[in-house]
Amino acid sequence: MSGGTLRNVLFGDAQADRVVPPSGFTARLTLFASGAMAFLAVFALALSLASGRLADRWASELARSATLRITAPEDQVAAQTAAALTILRQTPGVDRARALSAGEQAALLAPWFGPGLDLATLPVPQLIEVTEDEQGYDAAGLRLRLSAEVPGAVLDDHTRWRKPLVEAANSLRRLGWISILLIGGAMAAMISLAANAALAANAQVIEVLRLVGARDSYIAGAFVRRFTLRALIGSAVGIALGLGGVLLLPAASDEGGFLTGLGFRGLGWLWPLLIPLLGASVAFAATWAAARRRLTELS
Amino acid sequence: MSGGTLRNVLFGDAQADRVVPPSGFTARLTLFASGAMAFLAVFALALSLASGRLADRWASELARSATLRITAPEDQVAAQTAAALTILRQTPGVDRARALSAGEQAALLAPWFGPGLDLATLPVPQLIEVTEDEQGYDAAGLRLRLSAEVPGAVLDDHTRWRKPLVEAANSLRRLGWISILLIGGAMAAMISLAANAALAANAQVIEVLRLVGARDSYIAGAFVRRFTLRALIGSAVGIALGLGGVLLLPAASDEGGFLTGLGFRGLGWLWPLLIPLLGASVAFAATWAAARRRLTELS
Amino acid sequence: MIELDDVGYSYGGGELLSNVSVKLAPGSFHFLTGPSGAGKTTLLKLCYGALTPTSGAVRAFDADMRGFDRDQMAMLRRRIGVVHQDCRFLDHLPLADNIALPLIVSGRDMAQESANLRELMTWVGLTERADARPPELSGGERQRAALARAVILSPDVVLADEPTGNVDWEMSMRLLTLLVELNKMGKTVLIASHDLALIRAAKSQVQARVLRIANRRLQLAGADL
Amino acid sequence: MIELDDVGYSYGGGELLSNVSVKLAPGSFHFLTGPSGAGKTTLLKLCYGALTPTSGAVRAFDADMRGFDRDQMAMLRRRIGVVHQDCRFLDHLPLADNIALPLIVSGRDMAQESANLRELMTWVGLTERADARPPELSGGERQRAALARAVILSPDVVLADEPTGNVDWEMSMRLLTLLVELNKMGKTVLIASHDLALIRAAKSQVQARVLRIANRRLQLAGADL
Ligand SMILES: Nc1ncnc2c1ncn2[C@@H]1O[C@H](COP(=O)(O)OP(=O)(O)OP(=O)(O)O)[C@@H](O)[C@H]1O
Ligand SMILES: Nc1ncnc2c1ncn2[C@@H]1O[C@H](COP(=O)(O)OP(=O)(O)OP(=O)(O)O)[C@@H](O)[C@H]1O
Ligand SMILES: [Mg+2]
Ligand SMILES: [Mg+2]
Repeated sequence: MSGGTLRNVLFGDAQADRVVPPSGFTARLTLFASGAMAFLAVFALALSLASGRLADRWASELARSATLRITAPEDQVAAQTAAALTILRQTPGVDRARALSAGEQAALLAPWFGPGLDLATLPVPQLIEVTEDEQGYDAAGLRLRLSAEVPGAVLDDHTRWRKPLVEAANSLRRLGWISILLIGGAMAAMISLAANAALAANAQVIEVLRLVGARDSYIAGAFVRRFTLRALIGSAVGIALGLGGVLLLPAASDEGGFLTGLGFRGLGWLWPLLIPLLGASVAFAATWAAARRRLTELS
Repeated sequence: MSGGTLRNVLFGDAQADRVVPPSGFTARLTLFASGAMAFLAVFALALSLASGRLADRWASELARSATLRITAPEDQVAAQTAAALTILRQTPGVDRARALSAGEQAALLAPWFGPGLDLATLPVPQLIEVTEDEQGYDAAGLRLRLSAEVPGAVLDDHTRWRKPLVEAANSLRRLGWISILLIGGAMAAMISLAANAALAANAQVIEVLRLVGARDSYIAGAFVRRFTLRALIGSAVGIALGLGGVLLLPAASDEGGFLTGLGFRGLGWLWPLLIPLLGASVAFAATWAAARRRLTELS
Repeated sequence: MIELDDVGYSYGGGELLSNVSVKLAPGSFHFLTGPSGAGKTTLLKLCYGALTPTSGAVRAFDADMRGFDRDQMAMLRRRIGVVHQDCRFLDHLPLADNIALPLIVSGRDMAQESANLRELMTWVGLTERADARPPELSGGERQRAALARAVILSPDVVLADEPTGNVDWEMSMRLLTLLVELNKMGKTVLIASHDLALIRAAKSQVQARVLRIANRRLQLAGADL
Repeated sequence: MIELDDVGYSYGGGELLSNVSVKLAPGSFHFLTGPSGAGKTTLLKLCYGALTPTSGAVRAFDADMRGFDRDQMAMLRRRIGVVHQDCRFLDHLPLADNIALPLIVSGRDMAQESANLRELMTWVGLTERADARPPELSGGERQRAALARAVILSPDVVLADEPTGNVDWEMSMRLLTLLVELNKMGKTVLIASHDLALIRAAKSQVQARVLRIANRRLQLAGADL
């Protein structure tokens, strides 16, 4: 099975494929294994793409949004808020700065003070939502300027809060990619197993073919083409089912977070189409290696 | 293969097992499939037990702990707190009632007001942590009495807060059990496949055995015993590896939540030991069904 | 012992055997001849129940085989020793175990039977090959082993399909002698063979009837055989 | 064509063949005899490279087989037609395709060869069974098919191992005639057989040498054969 015979292996004649018996069991095993693996791979892919998106969104929100808290004697709050807003609007890198309304603040604090909270009775600090633009602002410079001009202002950049969430999303994404690797490995193992079983079961067929003068590349090619085709068909069916399953999942909702946000977006839909190609390549390599070993053993 | 021959199938003589050839491929497939399935089952089991624990803990905390919030003019807070504590201690069903210290309150509010919060400058409500006993208290009656005697008190029973978490934990637990069912089904499918492959590959062996006067129960028994034993060994190895893997996971930390709390506690360690027994039973049933069908077909 | 009553058989196409009636009486010795593809092997398979006639009835030991369930069929096979034309063995067991296979599956005490086994293996000249796996045997060795396996349970009936196709003349005579000895002990023997020299040699040792399949019918061969 | 030069062979135990030297000249006709288990099949396997001698050298078409890689071996097999003692086929293909298998694997144009195939199948009497799968064939039918498959590529050498063990005398003669015709066309023929009647009949048709394996050596048989 020298390199020059690769073409022979890939594109043998139609006759050649008939000489290998249609082995029911290994065919089913290969179709089933590649189908199941492709199915799982779609979900793993969806998981890692979705958690990747989540991680990216959170990471960018985390970097791009902050809160300014103004704690001051009641009569100075309005003035300091106005001053802070002015400063923020002058700061390069700040996209938007907005003082939260009393209602918004009440909603945020309701968990602590109960729904019947009257903000007027409490010296609650005023919150200002700051949104960065692409470039981002210089947090240290901003803090310095604020401390000089708005003594009651504290800049809170949320980092402490969201970092663990971003980390969790990133580790989910890693989990997704690792699963895809494991799935690919398991598929290669199953197809090797099936190809070896087919070759072992057909020891007599191989003997007959050699007796009548068949080359090794001819024999190997018949097996390789068959298993590659099966893996291709099996994983195509698997991704079709997998994509169907992903479509049936509840649509991503804003609160949903991890579990409901699964699914593909835009060009992401092209990713799963790579799976059958990968599956077929895996089958090709696994079967060729198995045939090569087996044919050398039998000689 | 009548019912009376079941004993024969289960406990054939040692000689009988030699008549079936040691089929390398189906043996590997069975060992591998039952090992892999048992391995996965350990994790699924750990997941559902852990999320079950989490759900239970949260559900019981949710039901059994509440917060009393006392919002009152600064000079009345201490008196109303004392009054509320007295009432709570008299309420049947309340196990413990404890006013949070200023430090604890400051810690809880830090997210909102920043770490440098001086509670003294804020008319922050006083929080009282209420823990129910087994029987539980009558929330409506308590509210009534409080509204009469402690006008500033609001009873917050946390339900709104933790319910979605408990639901998430419960759905993880369900996911765990569904995975175990799926894993069992996949294992049964793989072993059926392997048993059928072995029976098909040994059509000639079956023919020879029948020619020399072997009964069907003798032939079926040889296959069934072999596959059952393989599934038992395979899944024993699988759970050993799986338990090793669970032990290697980072220990449950208090903040950890879902991902790190995996693992077995106390009697929970006995659960995985059921897996090989289940695996062997599945293999027994699958192989017997396959042998029965095949032997009828061949006659 | 075994009786075919107006039996017809077809593999699906045209009829291969029609109106075949024959009675293998206890202690009788029969040969079965006919051209290649005439249906000799088919007739033998009908006799031991591997095939079910498309018409007519087969009786073994006075019981109609059509009503047999699988366990009764297994018991029948222990009373009929069969030599297949293409001798099949369990390739993973050594030759000695293959020859002893009927003893193993019927649960006999192997220790008691070992002298018997050894004697039989000596007679067919396979003592030296006792530990070889069947695929390592030569064609003639396989045929001798198949005959040994067929007779080890000392069955009431021996059906042998072309048992000497691959052995030389001297060995053919040895195998024939084995079958003749069994026949003298009262066993019923039926040998399918196209080897006329073998049949002639047998007729000098034992009173044998020769059946011939021709044109789908079973006939008694003439005095020329 | 094929030349064994001081060849010895052992399957691992004692030596089965020692100091065997023989030259199958182009156009020669040989028989090979010897008792069952003597090593006839082994010698044939050495001739077509299925076994490698433990000592000595085998040359085919003037090339030493020891240096052959797998592709050269495949090319050699197309020039040597072999009839195995236990005829093996591809059980999933119909008989006609099995007989045509050497044409298929060497990539011949089947349309051109179909007349050739049909004529050969008629000669061995298998036209009616063309669509049957090999397991549905009778013992004799398999042997005839194996011979047909061995000669369809019109190879330079035909090695036949016990090609008439399961067929009646008339068919043996037909098969022998086929081989004699090939030999008259200049092909080299070697037949392993224990059937002395066949050998005698052949000697009347063609000038054949008879080789005998006895005591691990190859001898030329005496005038009695
Ligand atoms: N399973 C089968 N399906 C279809 N046809 C079959 C089957 N088995 C045998 N035949 C056909 O039935 C005919 C008789 O076969 P059988 O084996 O009984 O012949 P035979 O007399 O034993 O021949 P031989 O001397 O060659 O062994 C043959 O033509 C054969 O091809
Ligand atoms: N693969 C093998 N391994 C070990 N021993 C073998 C193997 N093949 C054959 N033998 C032994 O070598 C000896 C010669 O075998 P071979 O098949 O060459 O004999 P033969 O002359 O063809 O006999 P027959 O006429 O019975 O076919 C026999 O005793 C056989 O058991
Ligand atoms: Mg026959
Ligand atoms: Mg031989």
